[in-house]
Amino acid sequence: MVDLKVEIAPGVILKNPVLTASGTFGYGREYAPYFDIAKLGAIVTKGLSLQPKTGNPGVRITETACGMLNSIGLENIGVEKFLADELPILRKLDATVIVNIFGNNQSDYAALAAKLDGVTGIAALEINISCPNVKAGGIQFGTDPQAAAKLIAAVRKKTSLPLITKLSPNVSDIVAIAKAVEEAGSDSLSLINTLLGMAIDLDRKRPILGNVTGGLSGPAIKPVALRMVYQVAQAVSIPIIGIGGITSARDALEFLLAGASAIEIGTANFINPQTAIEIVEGIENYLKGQKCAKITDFIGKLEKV
Amino acid sequence: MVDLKVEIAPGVILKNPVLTASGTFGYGREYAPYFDIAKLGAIVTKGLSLQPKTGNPGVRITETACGMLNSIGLENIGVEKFLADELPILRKLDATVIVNIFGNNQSDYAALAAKLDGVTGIAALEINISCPNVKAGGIQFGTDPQAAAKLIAAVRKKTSLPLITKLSPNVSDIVAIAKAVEEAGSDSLSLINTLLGMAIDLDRKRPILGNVTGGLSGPAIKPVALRMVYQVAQAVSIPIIGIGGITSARDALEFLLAGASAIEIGTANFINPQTAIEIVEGIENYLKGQKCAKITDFIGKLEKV
Amino acid sequence: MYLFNSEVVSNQKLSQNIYRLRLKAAKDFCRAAAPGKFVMLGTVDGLLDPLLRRPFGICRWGSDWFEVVIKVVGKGSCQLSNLAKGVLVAVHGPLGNGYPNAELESEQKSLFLVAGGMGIASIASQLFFALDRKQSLVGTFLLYGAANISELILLDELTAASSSGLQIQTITDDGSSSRQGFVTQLLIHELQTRPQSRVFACGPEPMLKSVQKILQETGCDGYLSLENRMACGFGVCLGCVQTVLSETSETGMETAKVCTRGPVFPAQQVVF
Amino acid sequence: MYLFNSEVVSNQKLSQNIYRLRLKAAKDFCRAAAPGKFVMLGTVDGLLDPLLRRPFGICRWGSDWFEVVIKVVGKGSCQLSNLAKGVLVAVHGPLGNGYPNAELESEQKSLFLVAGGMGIASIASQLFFALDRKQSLVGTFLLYGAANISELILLDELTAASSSGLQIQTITDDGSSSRQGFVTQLLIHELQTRPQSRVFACGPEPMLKSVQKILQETGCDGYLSLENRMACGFGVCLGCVQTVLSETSETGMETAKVCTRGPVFPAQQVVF
Ligand SMILES: Cc1cc2nc3c(=O)[nH]c(=O)nc-3n(C[C@H](O)[C@H](O)[C@H](O)COP(=O)(O)OP(=O)(O)OC[C@H]3O[C@@H](n4cnc5c(N)ncnc54)[C@H](O)[C@@H]3O)c2cc1C
Ligand SMILES: Cc1cc2nc3c(=O)[nH]c(=O)nc-3n(C[C@H](O)[C@H](O)[C@H](O)COP(=O)(O)OP(=O)(O)OC[C@H]3O[C@@H](n4cnc5c(N)ncnc54)[C@H](O)[C@@H]3O)c2cc1C
Ligand SMILES: Cc1cc2nc3c(=O)[nH]c(=O)nc-3n(C[C@H](O)[C@H](O)[C@H](O)COP(=O)(O)O)c2cc1C
Ligand SMILES: Cc1cc2nc3c(=O)[nH]c(=O)nc-3n(C[C@H](O)[C@H](O)[C@H](O)COP(=O)(O)O)c2cc1C
Ligand code: FES
Ligand code: FES
Repeated sequence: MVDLKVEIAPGVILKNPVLTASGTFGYGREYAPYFDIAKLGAIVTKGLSLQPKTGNPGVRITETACGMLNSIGLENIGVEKFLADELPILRKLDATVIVNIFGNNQSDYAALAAKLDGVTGIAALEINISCPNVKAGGIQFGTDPQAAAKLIAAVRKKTSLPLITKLSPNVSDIVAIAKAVEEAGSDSLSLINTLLGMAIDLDRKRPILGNVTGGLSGPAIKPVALRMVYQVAQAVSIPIIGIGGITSARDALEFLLAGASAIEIGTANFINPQTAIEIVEGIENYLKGQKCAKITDFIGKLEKV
Repeated sequence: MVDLKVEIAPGVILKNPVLTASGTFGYGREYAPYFDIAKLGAIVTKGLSLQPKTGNPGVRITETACGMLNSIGLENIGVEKFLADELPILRKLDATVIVNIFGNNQSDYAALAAKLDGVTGIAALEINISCPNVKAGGIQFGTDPQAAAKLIAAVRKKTSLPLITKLSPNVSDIVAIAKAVEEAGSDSLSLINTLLGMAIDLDRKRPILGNVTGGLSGPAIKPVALRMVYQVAQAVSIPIIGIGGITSARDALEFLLAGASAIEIGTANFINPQTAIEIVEGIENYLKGQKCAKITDFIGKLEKV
Repeated sequence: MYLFNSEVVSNQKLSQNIYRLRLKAAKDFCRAAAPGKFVMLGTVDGLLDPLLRRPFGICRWGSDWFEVVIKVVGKGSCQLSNLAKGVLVAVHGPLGNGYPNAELESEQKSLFLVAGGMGIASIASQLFFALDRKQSLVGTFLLYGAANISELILLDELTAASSSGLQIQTITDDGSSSRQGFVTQLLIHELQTRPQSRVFACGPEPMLKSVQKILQETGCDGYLSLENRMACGFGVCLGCVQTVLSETSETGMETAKVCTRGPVFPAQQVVF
Repeated sequence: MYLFNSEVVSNQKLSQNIYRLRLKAAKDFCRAAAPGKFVMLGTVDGLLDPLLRRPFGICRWGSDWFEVVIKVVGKGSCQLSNLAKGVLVAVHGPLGNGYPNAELESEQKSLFLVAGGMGIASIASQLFFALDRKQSLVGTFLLYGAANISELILLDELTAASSSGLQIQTITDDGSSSRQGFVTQLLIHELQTRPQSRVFACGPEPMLKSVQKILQETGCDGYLSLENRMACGFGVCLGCVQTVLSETSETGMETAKVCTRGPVFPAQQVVF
């Protein structure tokens, strides 16, 4: 038996390092027919806002080379309905739940944090300061270290829940933002969100996505994600959750080597609903093969070239 | 017959919009056995520095999902040897030549520009302010609008050759940089260079590339490139050359729709040495099919969603 | 829903770019299949291009097999259409709600099945369902339009159903079959004499819009099967949503996931 | 160099994960082939994963075909190893310099061909070349090492060459063939009694390093065929470079493109 337990924020110990990325795992219960979601490290909910959001009109997804673009536009049922209808189901399913939140401005974020503070059955909050799909949304916080720090400090004041700040890759210097939010009180970091991209329908001479641009996810972005996780891991001392293009246990293990304490699986959940649980098993088998008894002995153990 | 002529900088009219990207076409003559390189819009040379450079040690390339990482490290024969040995061959082959240059600091760039000023057989200079593979290299200019503008202004003073500034995608706001270099006197923009990425050899627990990180190119980055070209095209009035993941005429045409006056083909040249010329033919055939007599009637004609 | 790797039993070319793939399936899967439901199909080669699985209607099935009819329009459909006997395919399904199929037999009204292009795959699933169970198709009309005669597929099998009472009319955009025009013209014409009919339609969006309008004008009720782009097929990506009328929402409208609440919607609900 | 799409004539499994693909080729291509040269192979399915073509040694060829021997180590080799008869493969080649092959016959010295693992594909190309031209192989020794007995491939064909005078010794890491150990042990042993020999070697880098050292110590000359990672195979990406000694450079060293100046280098030139 390999000890797969990881600490993704002070005091937040998960049974294994495999999480599911916000927006790719519904509210969790949609996957219950496919496997026991309690067996995952945690599930991260679709991003929640104070009010329900209907998202963007028109075509919302399109495949690109080894990736996909989405412009869902953060459609969600709103925090109230989540607490009333979804969280109880997740608790019954015994899932470890991380709630992903976003707002249009600082006070939205603060209000969400306050509302979720003290709610039983929430292991941590993931603060999305990085969604590229809403105009007046998270993105401005995600590209400016000072704005990001101010936001996290404000959220920090409103909740005693552990805070995971989710970073945008669409920046010149992700390390600067990572350090800024660490200093502002984030307990943990998750990265990366999607890269801003675009696809064109040549024959119709127009953008494919209703929203023109969208977020690029999937294997295509894995090299960028791995680089950012590695860079940030060198620079901060809080735990990091790696995200981006993970489709296999080997991908996941690469992120752990690069310094991530855990990983989130996004797009791959769409392809095969059992991806996440297969990755849990794959990680365990690999470490067994390596005679590694504790996953924490593996994390960050990338050697020099 | 479709008129494929495009103007990529004031007065620089190319026979068609298909160029080859720096670092992926050698010094040009390597492709002569495969097709008549005079038939391309232009060829862009491997990046040249004042002194020859041996590049990075260790593994320099690795494939990623629909892309590749390279950390060649700007290995090149130096500007002197280029002028003595390579340019004469290119002239004999009747190729339209754009010289790509980079330096460690502003005076390197200025010296290169001065050296190339007035040399017969050079159609324009492409200024690489964006290579992620050298520590003390172009990259700092590529991420800071002011530094970029200062650099371009300095180069501008040293040459009457048309200047194409090649932008990095590893930035929070590519439009800001584009506008800054436009203002500083750049005649044209080319984008994008590679995204900074990383790959890990799981079993050996170490980075694959000798240089740890490298530049991501190929189809994987096309959505990001297309988005940036589109954004920049809305914001500047100088011509734009689109680069990133183009492997087919359809890809190329998408960039033209998004507002690029021409395109460069990079990684795809490695896969099939005849890619560039096949794309010239493919563009012509497509436009013929569309009954479009002049390619300039097609460029930038992306409709609203 | 089941997730399994399934062997290609046969791959038959139906027209220049349309193929019928028969795949093995467990009994449980076949029991869960129903007209209008679909599967997400992918390859098992471990390669990442194409990345996502692709949705295809379950066109016909037996006790341990099912068939999909695939038109080659891009890389995913191309790859699947090339698979040879014995190769494995990753299958996820049956997904979606399917048609309210009880109505095929139990109604007095005439039933119009309207197919445009590859919409036939979905529409035919109802007919094969009835045929394979020896149900009467008296009062059932198939109105089927395609771009040209070579894209009118499955007609041999469906014509065989005429003995069950099915009446078939075809039409092509280019007139390469007997009639030229759009399938909706046939529908308008037929509904004039049978105003109390019920309509099930599947095809490209412009056709469905037009069917919806015809239904509104004639007061007939019906169902539309949508084919919005899908990334997941099981309700988690929110990529496939369609605006629909809603009695509970303040705006009178809401978004519905086509993959789980659909792909078949009451025609009057859909807001195009 | 030629660029063409070539049909798979046959695909033979040589061991659990090694396959021999025979491909059609034009006469010109076959005339340009030579021992130690290689091809870049890709698929023609239009899909972008794998993206780059993969290098494989031209192991044997006739007037209108050539063969490669492919060990499955990742997605590219896996995909190629799965191709069935009749499928098209994109070919670019022959590429590289190849071995200085005149020396096989004209020298008085003994010739040692040293192969480690898949290095046999390159080494065997010299032997097949000689065999197919009925050249004598008296004085030629094949020293061939692999991880285990099942990875010792092509031995039937090569043993047939014994009548031409070839002498073969094999060795495996795990001792599953007669001898256990590394192929370099065989080389050390043989060079003790034949100090004036010439050596051609192909195999993994640690083996080549070791061969280089043995050559230095014994004063024998030889050539090493390198297998650096390649993106293009024809000298334009600078991905495959190897540091080599240089008389003209100030530092005494320079980088050489393995794909065009190699893959075969005089052993003493290579700076590992
Ligand atoms: C519920 C459902 C059932 C379906 N049943 C069938 C069926 O039985 N037989 C069949 O041949 N097809 C069916 N389709 C359509 C089929 O899924 C698409 O043709 C296929 O996914 C295209 O994949 P591709 O990789 O070949 O094309 P891509 O390369 O992804 O795209 C090629 C072209 O098709 C367009 N396209 C892609 N997906 C869609 C879509 N969902 N709707 C409209 N345009 C699209 C793209 O814009 C592009 O122009 C169904 C779709 C849905 C949602
Ligand atoms: C000139 C030349 C001739 C060759 N001839 C043959 C031959 O005749 N038969 C044969 O089976 N193989 C040969 N090879 C090696 C072959 O090209 C690689 O095994 C193949 O490219 C791997 O591709 P892949 O997609 O299967 O593996 P990938 O998925 O790309 O990689 C799988 C594993 O192989 C490693 N790898 C990939 N490429 C190389 C490389 N060039 N060198 C070392 N490790 C590598 C990777 O690090 C990884 O661990 C030759 C290589 C060269 C350069
Ligand atoms: C359809 C879709 C919806 C997403 N919605 C959210 C969201 O609501 N909040 C968020 O923080 N990230 C969202 N993301 C980003 C993912 O959580 C993840 O960061 C990204 O997809 C990269 O991981 P991947 O490559 O494994 O998919 C979404 C991604 C996709 C593909
Ligand atoms: C191996 C390699 C070497 C490159 N060298 C240079 C260079 O010297 N100068 C430069 O400006 N860009 C260089 N580039 C970047 C390309 O010119 C191009 O911007 C990038 O590869 C994106 O295009 P692509 O996706 O079509 O390859 C290099 C790219 C590759 C793959
Ligand atoms: S296709 Fe993903 S929610 Fe419908
Ligand atoms: S493989 Fe590209 S230069 Fe050798």
